[in-house]
Amino acid sequence: MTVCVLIFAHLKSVLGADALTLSQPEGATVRDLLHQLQEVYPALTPWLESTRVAVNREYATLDTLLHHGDEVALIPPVSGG
Amino acid sequence: MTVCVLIFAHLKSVLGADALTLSQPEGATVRDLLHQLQEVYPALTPWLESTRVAVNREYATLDTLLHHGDEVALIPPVSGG
Amino acid sequence: MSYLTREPLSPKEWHREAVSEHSGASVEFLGIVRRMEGGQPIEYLEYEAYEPMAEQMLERYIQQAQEQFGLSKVYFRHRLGKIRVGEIAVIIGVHAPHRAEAFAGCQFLLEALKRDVPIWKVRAG
Amino acid sequence: MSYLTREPLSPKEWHREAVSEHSGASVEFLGIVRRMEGGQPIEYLEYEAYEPMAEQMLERYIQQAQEQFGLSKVYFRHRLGKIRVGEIAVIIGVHAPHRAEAFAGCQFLLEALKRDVPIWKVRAG
Repeated sequence: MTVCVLIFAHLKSVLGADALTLSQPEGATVRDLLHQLQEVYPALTPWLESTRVAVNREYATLDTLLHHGDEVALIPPVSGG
Repeated sequence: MTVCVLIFAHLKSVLGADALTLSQPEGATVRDLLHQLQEVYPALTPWLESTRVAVNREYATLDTLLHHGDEVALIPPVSGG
Repeated sequence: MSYLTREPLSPKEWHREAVSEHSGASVEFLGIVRRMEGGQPIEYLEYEAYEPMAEQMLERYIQQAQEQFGLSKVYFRHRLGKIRVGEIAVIIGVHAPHRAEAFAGCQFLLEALKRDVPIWKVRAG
Repeated sequence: MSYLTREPLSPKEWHREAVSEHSGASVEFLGIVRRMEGGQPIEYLEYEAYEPMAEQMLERYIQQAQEQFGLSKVYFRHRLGKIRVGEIAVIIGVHAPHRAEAFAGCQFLLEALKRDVPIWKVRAG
């Protein structure tokens, strides 16, 4: 299956992209996806602790299961207002 | 000595006046003035507990000494805003 | 400085003033006359004040708020006389560098008004 | 309903709307771009958002605030893109029957924004 990963704020320059399309094995969770991203983008590691993940526009946990076509987003600490 | 007593809100109808000029003995305090008012206007009694007194536009205590020409005000509970 | 007026109030008046470069947060409170007062429908409330004392107390509380909360601007107006349902009885507007001080400063002034400033609702009709 | 915009914000817009007869208190927060940001003087801040998620979260928080605090009106706008010093980044305006709920409702929405809504300051210049 494939999922789309949206990237925001300073994480865009860390990953050098606004969005990625990633192929994931069936049964993959948010945790698995983050591990895969860390392997490809080691520079992401120090930012992960403060990064939340949304799946289909809702905050998700590390255990959230991914499905084909999901819209995943890496959400660094927000600073609106 | 004489002092002027200003009356506000519903106390105007209790006392039937907007302002009074009262003659006071030298050394009179706010407490003495309120006693004198109560004797002349017994209807004032139930209202006194919730009434504050200002002397020359500052909140005063029962022990505040009065002086000739003071502007005394009876301040029922405020309800601005 | 007069904080009391018999004219209609509008927040436009203080929004017209320039914003300081130090103002990161603006908080504005409007007190509005409601239809229901003491369980009864009304058309208006009438306010009176011990005006010189009220002005003096407001001046002092505003100075205190400016120092205590570091407010960069304060706008305060209370209307007297008859105020109809839906009209504004009081405007308290403050600017501060950050949101916490702006909310605290505005609420400090509102609580001081409600507790100490000699203004009264004297009639409803 | 769109809570995000790239146009300049003005509190005039929501003041134009009629006041409900149940509204006794109005509280408005404005977030304004300050000259000093992170100790440096700036000319502007630039904001971006994960727009569909931000809109959806704001919608939900606004509904929650209306129920929890009995708000009779909520106006919420956050500007995106470049915002110059002295200009408004966010307006949160609420009406409620009484002042305590109005302040609490406005602060609830502001804290939700600051904590959870995917909007970022991405550049200062």
